[in-house]
Order: sequence, then structure tokens, then C-alpha cells
Amino acid sequence: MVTRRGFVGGAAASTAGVYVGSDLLFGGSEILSPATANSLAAVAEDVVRTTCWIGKQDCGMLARRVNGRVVKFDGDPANPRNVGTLCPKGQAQIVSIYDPNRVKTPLVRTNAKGVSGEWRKASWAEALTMVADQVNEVRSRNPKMVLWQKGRSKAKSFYDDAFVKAIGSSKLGHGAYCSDAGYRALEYTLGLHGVIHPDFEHTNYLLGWGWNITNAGGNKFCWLTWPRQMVAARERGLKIVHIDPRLRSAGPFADTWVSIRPGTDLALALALSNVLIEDGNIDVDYLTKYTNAPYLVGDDGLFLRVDELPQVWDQAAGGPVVAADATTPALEGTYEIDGESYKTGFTTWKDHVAGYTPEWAEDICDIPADRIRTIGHDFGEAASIGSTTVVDGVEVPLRPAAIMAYHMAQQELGFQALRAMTMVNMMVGSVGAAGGAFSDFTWKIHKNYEAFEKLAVEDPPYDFLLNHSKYFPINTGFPAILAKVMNDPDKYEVEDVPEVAILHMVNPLASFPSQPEFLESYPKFKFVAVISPWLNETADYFADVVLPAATVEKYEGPISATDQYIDATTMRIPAMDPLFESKGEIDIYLDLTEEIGVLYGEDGYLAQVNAALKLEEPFALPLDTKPTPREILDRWSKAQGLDKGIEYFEENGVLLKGRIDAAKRYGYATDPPFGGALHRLYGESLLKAQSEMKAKGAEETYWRDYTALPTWRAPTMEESPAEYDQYLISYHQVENKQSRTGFVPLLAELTPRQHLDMNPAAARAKGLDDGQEVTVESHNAVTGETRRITTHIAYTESIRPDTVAMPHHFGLWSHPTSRGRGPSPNEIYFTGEGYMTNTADQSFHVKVKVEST
Amino acid sequence: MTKYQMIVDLDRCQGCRACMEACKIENNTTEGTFWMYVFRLEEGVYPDAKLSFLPRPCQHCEDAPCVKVCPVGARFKRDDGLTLTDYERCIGCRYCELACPYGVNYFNWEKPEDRTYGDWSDPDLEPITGGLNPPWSNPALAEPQGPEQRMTAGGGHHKGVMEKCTFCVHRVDRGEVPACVETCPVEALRFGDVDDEGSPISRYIREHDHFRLLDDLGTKPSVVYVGGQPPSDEAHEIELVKARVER
Amino acid sequence: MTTTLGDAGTTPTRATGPGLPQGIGKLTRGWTLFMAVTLAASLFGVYAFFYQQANGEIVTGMRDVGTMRGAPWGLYIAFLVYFVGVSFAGITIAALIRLFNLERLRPLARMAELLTVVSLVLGTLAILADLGQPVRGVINLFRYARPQSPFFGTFTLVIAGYLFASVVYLYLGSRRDAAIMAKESTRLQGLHRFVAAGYKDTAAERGRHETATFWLALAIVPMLVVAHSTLGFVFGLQIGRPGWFSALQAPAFVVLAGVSGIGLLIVLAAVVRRACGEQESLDEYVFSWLGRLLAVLTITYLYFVVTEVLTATYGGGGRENDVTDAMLSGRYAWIFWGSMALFGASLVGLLIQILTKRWSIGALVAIGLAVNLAAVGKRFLIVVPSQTDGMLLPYETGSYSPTWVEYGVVIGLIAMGAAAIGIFMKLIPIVELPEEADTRVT
Amino acid sequence: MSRKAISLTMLLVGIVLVIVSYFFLSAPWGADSVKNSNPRMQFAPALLVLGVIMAFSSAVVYELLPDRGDSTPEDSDE
Repeated sequence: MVTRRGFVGGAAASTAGVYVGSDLLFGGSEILSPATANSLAAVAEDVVRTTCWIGKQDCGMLARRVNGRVVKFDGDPANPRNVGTLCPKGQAQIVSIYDPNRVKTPLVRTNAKGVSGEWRKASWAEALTMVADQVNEVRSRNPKMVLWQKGRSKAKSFYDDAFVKAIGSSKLGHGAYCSDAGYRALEYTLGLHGVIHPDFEHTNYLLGWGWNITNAGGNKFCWLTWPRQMVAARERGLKIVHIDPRLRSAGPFADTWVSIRPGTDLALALALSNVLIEDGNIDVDYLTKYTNAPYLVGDDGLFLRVDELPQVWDQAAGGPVVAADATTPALEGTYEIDGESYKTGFTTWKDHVAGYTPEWAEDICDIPADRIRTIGHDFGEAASIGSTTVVDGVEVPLRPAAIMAYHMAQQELGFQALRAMTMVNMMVGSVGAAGGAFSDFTWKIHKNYEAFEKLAVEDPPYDFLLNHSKYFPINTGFPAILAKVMNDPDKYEVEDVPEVAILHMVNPLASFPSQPEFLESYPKFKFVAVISPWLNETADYFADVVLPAATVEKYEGPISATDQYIDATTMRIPAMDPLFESKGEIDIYLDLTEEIGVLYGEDGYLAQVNAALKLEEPFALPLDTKPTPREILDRWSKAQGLDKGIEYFEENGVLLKGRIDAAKRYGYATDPPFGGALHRLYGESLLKAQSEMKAKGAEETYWRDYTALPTWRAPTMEESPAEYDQYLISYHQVENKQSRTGFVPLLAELTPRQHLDMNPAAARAKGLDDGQEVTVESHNAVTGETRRITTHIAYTESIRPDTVAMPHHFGLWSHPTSRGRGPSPNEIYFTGEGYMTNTADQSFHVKVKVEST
Repeated sequence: MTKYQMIVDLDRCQGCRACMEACKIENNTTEGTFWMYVFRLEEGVYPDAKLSFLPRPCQHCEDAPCVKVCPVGARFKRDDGLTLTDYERCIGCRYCELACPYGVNYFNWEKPEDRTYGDWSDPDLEPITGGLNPPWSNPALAEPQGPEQRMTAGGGHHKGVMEKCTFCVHRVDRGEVPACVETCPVEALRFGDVDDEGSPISRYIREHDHFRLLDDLGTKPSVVYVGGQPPSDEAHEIELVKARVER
Repeated sequence: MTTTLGDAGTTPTRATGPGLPQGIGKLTRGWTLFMAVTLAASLFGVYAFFYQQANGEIVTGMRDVGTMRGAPWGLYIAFLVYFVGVSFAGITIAALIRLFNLERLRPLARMAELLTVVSLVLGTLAILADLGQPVRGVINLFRYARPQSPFFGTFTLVIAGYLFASVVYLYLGSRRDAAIMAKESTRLQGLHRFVAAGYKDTAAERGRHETATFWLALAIVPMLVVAHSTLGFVFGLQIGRPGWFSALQAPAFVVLAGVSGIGLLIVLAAVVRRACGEQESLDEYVFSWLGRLLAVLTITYLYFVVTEVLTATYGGGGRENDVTDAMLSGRYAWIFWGSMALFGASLVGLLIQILTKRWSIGALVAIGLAVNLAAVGKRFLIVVPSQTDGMLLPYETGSYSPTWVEYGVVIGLIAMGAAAIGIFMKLIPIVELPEEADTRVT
Repeated sequence: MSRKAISLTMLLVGIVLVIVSYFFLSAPWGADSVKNSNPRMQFAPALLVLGVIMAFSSAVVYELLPDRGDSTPEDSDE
């Protein structure tokens, strides 16, 4: 191989010589036999089965190799998730593998932090020692003061979870910037970890809510798998009502476009429930059996409890009975018990939404009332309440009306909006029904379901993530809050702030709002280690040490390959050795823990890996020898009953476990139904949390959205002065993923520069032309702070006149390819009070004014 | 006799442009060169705006204007329907480009190796890529193709000659479908032999309403559009790519 | 205006004084200066050409149509069309003079032929400048050229046949004068002997010359039409190019060719008249005749333009209109109306002179230059807008503006042409020596 | 053989060459298949040009061919 490589180089060089020679004479014309710069003699082709690295959902890939060098990635036909296809990112990522601008060796900072970095190359040994010493120094005092932060776990996150456990550090993700408000809402309401998506095999009527139909996917999958199922469903006759200020996100697939005003989704969801109840499109059976709708609610908003047990009104018994024991619980009604009046949860809800009529919502959402009524009516009719169907031999209720929502959770009222949208599905009983609304691919109840039953609101001092605080009884873990806390611990009654940060595949400075907070807070870390294939912006400004990670060329896994119907698992197999001196993450964590001294022994790293992968004898890793990543995955594979171990994946790419049993897939059919979780229509514990927050002196901004039932209020941004007359929203482009595609020149060619989508009529009214450079100034209605960026107008008729939109992924500077392509909207979003949810999740809405520069 | 044609299903296309990227990597095309291009089109006025997507490979016309006008027979028509460019014979007069109503031809305005999305001369890459430019270049493309054994595949990018979509001749000759068809996430692109009545593509064409681009010009394109309509005169592009190469 | 008729044959000033007539062999200051300038410009053109060869045509303003929003054909092709057009006039005049024995125009014949030869060579070079692979181009055209490509017509008929015919025509016509001058013993005697190739001006020889040139002329005239039509077809047969696909392309080409050619011939004649002291042979009659011809051709051409614009605006579909709009009211309007204005003004100037029967050579020269400038403009408009604004798929509108390289090459070509004529004038009489000269011969 | 004959032959040969190379040696008409892209004989176009040149050269030959002794002006007129 090496010798052939040598030959290749020679051949290329010599032919190149011919080319240059002829160049001077005839401008490079090769009359009879053109110098073919790539012509090689011997060509050895082979294929390595691996998985995509650049995107969200780790599609199966075949790495086509010539003489050991990857020349192309193709989709793996065996992988149910992408069935032999790849997206533009998947195709283009090959360029980034060979990118000479990757971090080639460990780097050590030689200049002050807070400005663009200057570096010296270091050996792995030296770099690891530096990190280990810093970590250990802090661990000896308080391991929690070591912060491990990761943007996205590719594959199963066992190896980094194990690291966090092994060193006992604090942990921070990126979810608060994604759709975690939705995750929290669904964990709370259904007990499932995920937002909501349809059952495309059966759904006939879909509310495509937000920009996820074709703009960067949604729940669980990225935009490749969902559209595959969506276009197939449309050929079946699926109708899509697209609810988004922009049409672009559903494009030609929107049968109806409802251009809703940004931030008012909660109001629309409430109005839809109002219509459903008015039309009587209510699944009484589901609500009575599987939700807490029958629970009796007192005037104080709390359940009627006897020995802590919630009561329902049993029609047979003609009185309150412990919910569990009731045979004929009443779904509706108001009952006198011991002189107190009690309503069922459903009646409370009914009364609650009674005021939320389409006419009420019309002005708020800027959608004609009759349109809302029509949608609510069609949704209810499409749900065909009471009907059933047989799927794979199992009879399940058929409710082919669903909602697909994901990133729209990124708004101030996101948590309650997602609750309200889930309740729209609950009204017609479409949760977990054929064609209905799903949140996860299984009905495994998430631990938060129980945790949220009693929300702990503790007394200060709080940890720096404000867990169990009076601010965020439900707390996603918000990097921007950490930044705020680090900048002003006293304000949040925090004593200790983290001292050492290990940042893995995360780029807070560039990819999170809001830059100023991070610029101020991250230099406060005594030591920052970054694990990344590229010298990203955060590393550039704050890292003391950078450890070069491999991209796709490494062992990683296991990775789910399901498409929600077929169960399958795959692995990331290195198609080449890691380029330059980079290493796969598993290698890095093995080396790092060894250096820190927590690799071996009980509850050492290896022990934690065993636990995370559920590796038991005989497959468990011995706790005294350092394994290779391949060996770890080999043991896991064998533990799954694959005799060949990892070789199975190296040969076949994907482990197909067949179609998911309908009895496991549909909530009604599982045993117990819906995984045994009683769906929370009425959120009693939210209300309880509210009173405790009040009691502990939290300001209204923190507790006002802790209401038992989703309750509309105008978003904070509406308090901005009238001159800020445009809503700024942001979105993903299919060509980009977070900040790691900014390095890929092919994708930069498709999305050359940042722009501001604006309705031509609105723009002309301000005298702004297409392509004109403008400043966009945002206003924080709470602090009065303003922020500005300059970008270029892009006329589009597919957006509300009162709304402007910008894609993310721009505003990078550390890589030649990403430089100079315009700002990121993150630079003018605000974070914190008024611009986040009650669950500490970012809102990507703000009022702005657009002016010519 | 085999007649290869491509189907573009406009009811499925989501305009993601994966096909464009697959083509670029498969054929090692240079910056600003889009053998496959996907229009993202908008027409109408808010709130009645309409969006549509229109993939545009070379139409491989049966009655190809580009072939007619080529002064030296570098652009030629293969019996299986492929319209190819012999980049060893092309003299770079760009007449084919003007004759083509679809705008699918791309001229090598400068040394292609100067437009490969980066400087790949990094010595640290040498051991891995053997100094190849670009590192993902596929030598198979630089081999003569088909029965006529002419240099027609994507490997040949030479300053001063014309190039365009080849329907991935090097793959088709090996019984594979073009790279764009293979990668399409929503299977909006299909490829096959329309002379074979029983082939899936023949059936698909029979069973769906379809049209061909600029049919009235009599070029008889080999690309069949299913669903949707031809782009109207009002339709205009949104989300423009960086397409003009400058010095 | 027929006053000069009497002394047409004999004039004391002609072909007398020391040395050869028409200042042949004499290097005047003016001529040297002229040569210096033209050669310098030519060298610059050569530099620009090789600069382009080394860097690729990225250094020109040309780019691909479609996604790249450019024009793959630009100044080079516009001037190819222009040069070939100019060549038309020369050989036509020469042929007509021969066929209809227009004795009084005979002084024009040789410079007309010369103009044809030179401009055809420039046309060829313009093609080479445009090719991405010039060397391959020369070889592969001889090797693979296909008849069904209109380009083939340009290549074989226009360049090969037409050029060679003109060369032969020019050569055979020059023999007699060469023979006359070969009598004087000068540095050029060798050359003159060679050109004369044993011509003794016997009755037989003259007879043969009559015959040969008659048939040549007869052969050339139809070929002209074919040649220029094929050039028109290069554009006219393109269904895919709004603004090109038109039956009028070919005839319009021929007529505009005439206009520019005659215009240039007027200029050249005026120069020769001055430089070589040919006031008597190139008299007012000659210029008035050219003037009338130019007027007729201009009127015809303007008629073509009107009909073409009308059909385009009236009948033309969506994209067809885009091109016409770009030309009439859009980015190219200034070129279109500029050219039209020049044509119009020239026509007016000519008509005035025709009606008043008072001819001013100065005015004619100005008109000659004006119509050529206009012709260049029109050639540009034939080539470019249909590319930048004529895409049938919804591509963004394109743009094209030439770079210094393209200007350099074109200027270089024009300079080369001028230099060639300059040199010729110093070697062979550019105006046929008068009849009485041969009395001295025998 | 008289000059007329010689030059006429040249003329004819030239014209024939043109016709033959144009219609029978260069690429066949049509654009529908590979064979239409190749001349039936390589360098056929060169032959065509050669033919054109020959045809016109006949005029030169006609004029320049040196007289053979007995030839008189009368031989050569129309």
C-alpha cells in the first residue's frame, strides 16, 4: 500500500510536470494525449461500512476507497434510516476529512485568553498531562467544579457519560438551545423523552408546526428520514397544514399554509382545543382511562386527595373514589364534597379553554377565526374517534390526525405551547394511536416523569446550573444561564462556579446565544481543554489546550439505525486511520482517564463503561487492562449475541432486528398501555411548584408559566418599543448542521453568505431593496439592551410581512472557509429572563428593526 | 437496444441539493461547476406564494443541439442515449454551450486543479493522498469509457475544454445508476432503460403524467419530469449558490 | 462631377520623379511612425494572447451561461463576425469592377482585395484567440471538422476558400505592376521580379489574365453570399437562443458586412489618396460611387433591423422579449441606440451629399468610421444579449464586460491589419498603375 | 497538354476533392450516434481545404505556366 502510494505520488507529479510544460507553449493544450492529473496504474477498490459523522442521525455509509483512500461516501442501502441515500452534508463531508486546516496535533496556547489564539504544537503526552493535572487539582477540592460540556453526542454517549461519572464532574449539553422545552413538556405530559411526530404510515392529516417538514428534520431524526416518509405519505393522500411564519420550511409540500405570528403558537393550540371540545370531537374513553382528566380538582387548583391518593368521582359509587379503584370515573362534572366544590380535571380544562375561542385567537395569531375553526374541525374529523385498525396483526385505535413539532419549542412559551399541542392530540385520543402523535419510538417512561410529579424547589445556595432552584424547578441545563451565573453568582445565590472546563464537540461562543455572556464568562475558567477536529471559535478564544479529535475515521457506537418502524443498530467503523495525529474520542477518554488516574478499578472509567454499556461477565471489560475502542465495541456486540462481535458490523454495517412489533409501537397496545404512565392533562405539580417558588421569593418572571394548564400570555418581546416592528426568527438550512459544516467549502458554495429573509412589500415600505446591506437591531424588553448586526436583504414572498428570518450556521471566523460569510443571528438574540422558557430553554424570538446601513 | 433515461419526480423533490453534491464528489467537478443543478423557485405574492424545486441534469437530448453544432465531434451521442464530451478532442469553442437551451455546459475557464475547493498541497496530506488533487479524486474516471473507448468520464477536467453531466457514464457502464440518483434522499430521481417495456422506469413513465423541459424546441430530452409543471415565466430563483468563478 | 473624366488616363504627377511610384520603398517619417505604433500595439496583443493562454480564459470577462450567469462568447466572436464582414466589401467591389468593367473604379480594386485578405486573416486569428485549446483547434479542425456544424462553413468556406480565392485574385492582379517596377533597379527589384513571375505583359498574358480573373470573379460572388450566410447560420440556426433563431440572420449579416466593408474601403481609399498622391485616380467619382453604394446598403440594413425588432417585440415570447427589452430599453440600450444613431447620422450625411451632388471626402471618411463603429456595436449585440438575457430556464440574468486582455487582443489584431496594409503599400502599388505605363514596358 | 487542359484538370480535381471529402469522407450527416462524430477518413476536412486551394490555384497555373515554344497569343483567348 505504502509503495503504491509512493508510485501514485510520482505519477501525479510527473504528469503534472507535462501539464505545466505544455502550459507555457499552448496554454496547457494536450494535443494527442492530455495529461490526466489523476491517472494511476494499479487501482485497488474496496468499501468500508461506516456511518455519517457530520449530521444529526448518523446515517449508514459505504466509504468507497481507492488504494486505501476514501474517494466517496454513498448511503448504505442496508440501513433502514437512510436506505442507501445521503444528504448534501453527508456527501460533502469527505472534503472536511482531508481538510489541512484540521487540528493536526495537540495544541497549547501561548497567548492570553479572550482573544484569537496563538499556539504551539505539543505531544499527546504533554497535552494529556496538562489537562489531567488541572482536572485533578480541582477534583481534589470539588469534582463538581470540573465542567464537562458537549454539544452533540454522536452515537451512544456511553464513553463520555462514563467519563463524567468517573471523574464526578458536572455535565452540560446543548439541548436548551434545541427543543428541550418540548422534551420537558412531553416528559411531563406523557412521560416520554422526545417531542412530537406523526405515524407517517397512517397519518392522513398533519399539522406541520414550525419549520421541520423539510428544514432540518425534527424529533429524533434529521430532515432526511422524515421527508422520505412524508413524501410517501403524501402519495397515500396525506394532507399537510403548515403552521409557520415561513412557507419555505414546507415548500411545495404545504397543502395549506397558515402563516402564524411568531410566538403565538400556544394561543392557536388552545383555540384548536376549544374547537375540538365545541365540536365534541373528544375521545372520552382515552381521556377517562389513560389521563388524569377525571381527577377531581379543588378551587385551590390541587387534586382532592385522601392519604395522598388523588380521587375521582365514581358514577357507580356516586362519590369520590381513589382513582386507581374507580370503575366508572366521571370525565366531566362539578361535584360537592364536604361542602367543597370540585371539578374534574377535564371540566377545569374545558372551562379554561372556553375563553380561548378562534375569534379570541384571531388577532393574537393573525389567523382568521374561520380558518382556525376549519383546521380544528378537520383535525377532529380526520381523527375518526372510535375507529380502529389492524397493524401487523394487532388491533389498535386509528386516529390518523397528528402534529409534527420540534424546533418551534424554541420560544418563550415553548414548554406550555408543546403541552397545549400535545393536549390537542389528547382531546382526540391520537396519542400512541395508529396515525396519531408519537414522542419516542418506545414507551419506556423517562425518569423525569416521576421526578416531575414532585418538583423540588430548594433553598439557596444553588449549584451553578441552578438545579432544583426557585428559578427553574424544571431545569434543562442552560449554558447561557451558566454564563450568567459565572458573571454574577450572587444574583442567583450561587457560591461556587466551575474552574476547569472540558469542551467536547461544542462551540458555545459561536453556536449559542448570546455571545456577550460567553465572552465575559468563559475567560473566568482557570483552564479550558477543547476536544475537537477543528480549532473552533470557542477554542480559538478560550482554550488552553486543544486535543485533535478524529471525524468519521474512528470507532464509535452503538448507533440506532431505526426509522421508527424497523429496529436496527449500526456502528461507526474507521474508513481510514485517523488523519494527522488526531484520535477517536474513545481513545482520547481512555488516555485522559488513565492520565487522571481513574481508568482502572471499581467505579473507574472502565467500570463506568461496563455499566453504561451493560457489559456483564463474560463480556465485561477487565478493570485492569486498557482496551482499544474496537475491543469495547466488540464486547458490546458479543453481548448482543453476535458471535462475530464487531466483525459483524465491519462486514454487514448494520444489525437488522426486523420490524418493530405493533404491540410495542402503539401506546394503546403496550402492556401496560402507554408504558404505564398516566398522561398529565392537568399539571398539578406545576401549580404546586409555582406556589413554592413564590414562597421562596422568586420573581414573577420565573413562576408565571408554572400553571397547571397551559395559559396564554403575550411574550415578553411584545413589550419592546413600536419602532422594533419586526419579529426575528431563525432556522436551519439543509446544507448546514450547527457550526461544524461551516468548514466545508462545498457547502459554503451552496450557502455563500448570511442573509435576511424579508417580505418584499414590507421591505419596500422601508425603502429596502433586494440584496441591500442592512443593520438588524434587536431590543431586549427586560433590560432595554440593544444589539446589532449587518447583513443583506433577500426578498421572499414566502414570509409574513411582520417577520424577518435568518439561518443559523454563520458568524464563524476560525476557519478560512467560514470566515467573512456574514453574522449569526445568535449575536443579536438575548438569553435569560424574558427570552427563555420557564424550564431554562432558549427562545429564538426577538423584536428587531431593520434599517439600511 | 438500450435507451437510458432519467425521471425527476417533482412531487417528491425537496430541493435539498444532495444530488448536486453527490455529483461533485463522484465526478470531482470544480468550484462553480454544477453538472447537476437544483433550482429553488418562488412565484406569486404573499400569502399566495408558491415554492417549487427543479433538478436540472444534462437533458441528454435525443436530438441534441450541442452535438449538431460541435465542429469536431467532441460532443457526441452514444447509442444508449448518453450525450458525452470527448475531452481529448474538444477544442474549447463553447459552441455547444450556446446551442444548448438548458445551460448545462461548463467550460474550464482556468486550470481545474486550481479550483478544487482548497489547497491540497499540504505536506502532511502527502502520505495519505499521495499529493492527489483533490484528495478524493477517483482514478477510474480518467480511464477511457464505453465501446468507443473515448475519454468522457468525470475525471477529465482540463483547462480550455468543455464538460457537462455524463449521466455518470463510468457508473452506468458498470451497471450502476448515476451518483445523483443513488443519493436522492426522497427517491425523486430514477434512472433506467426505457427501451425495456418492463423496466420500472418505463412503467413509472406510463403510470404518471409527465413532461419534458422546453419540449417545443424538439430536442427530445432524455430527462422526464413527473408531477409539477414546467417553470412559469414568473418563477425566479431564491437562495442562489456561489456560482460565478472569479480570479 | 464628370469634369475629371477627360484627364483620367494621363497625369504628369503620376509615377514620375526618382524611384518607384506611390512612394514605394520610400520610408517617410509618417509611415515609420505609423508602423511603430501599429507594431507596438500588435506586440501588446500578442502578449495579451499568451497571458490568456497561460492563465486560461478566466482572465477574460467571459463565463458560462446558466448558473454562472455569464456569456461564453464575447468580444472575440463579435470581432470575428466584424472582420469577416469587412472582407465582404473588398472582394465584392473587386469582383464587380471586373465583371462589369467599371474602369473608373479600377483604382479601388487592389486595395479592396487587400482589405479582404487582411480582414480574413484577422478573422481567423480572432477564432484562435477565442478557442480554449488553440493548438488543438488548428489540428482537430483539419482532422475532425464536421460538415453539419455551421462552424464548419465558417472554417472551410469563409477562411479556406474565400481567403485563398482572394489571395489568388490579389496576386494575379499584382503581377503586371510588379513587372513594371521590376524594371527599376531598387532594393525591391528581387521581390518585384518574384511577384511578376516572368510577366511580360504580352497580349496573350493579358488575355489569360482577363479570362482567369473573369472566372475567378464569377466564382467568388456566389461564394461570398454562401460564406456570409453560413456565418449568419452560426447564430441563426440556434433554436435555444432567443434573439438568434431567425431567418433574417443570414441576409442581415451580408448587408451589414457590406456596410462596414464599404465604410472601411472609403477610409482606406482616402488614406491612400493622401499618402500615395492618388488624388486623380481616386477622384470624386470613385468616392461618390462608394457613397451611393453605402447609402443603399445602409438603408437596406436599417430596414432589416426594423423588421427584426418588430417581429421580436411583436411575435416574440417571454424570453424572446427579455432579450429585446435588454437591447432596446435594458442594459444594452446605449449600444443599440448608439449604433442606430450612428447609422442614422451617416445615412443623413450620405443622402445630403447624394441630393446636393456635392461630395466631401472628409465627411465620407467620418461616415466610414461611424458606420464601422456602429457595425461593431451591432455585432456585439448579436453575440452577447442572447446569452446573458436569453436563457429559457429561470436562471438569473447574466452579465458580460470584456477585460483588458480581450481589448488587448482585439486592438492587437486591428493594429496587425493596419501594419500589414502599411507594409504592402511600401512594396506593391496599392493602386493599379495606369494603362500608359505598359507603353513604357514594351 | 495545353495550359487550359492542365488548369481545367486542376480545377476539376479540386472540385471533385471538395465534393468527395465533403459528402463521402468527412463525418456522416445526422447527430444521433457515435459514428456521426467521426470523419469516415481522418483529416478529410484537410482534403476539402486542399481541394478548394487546388481549384483556385488552377487560375495561377493557368496564368503562370510558361509558354511552350510554339504557343502564340491566339492559343489562349475566350
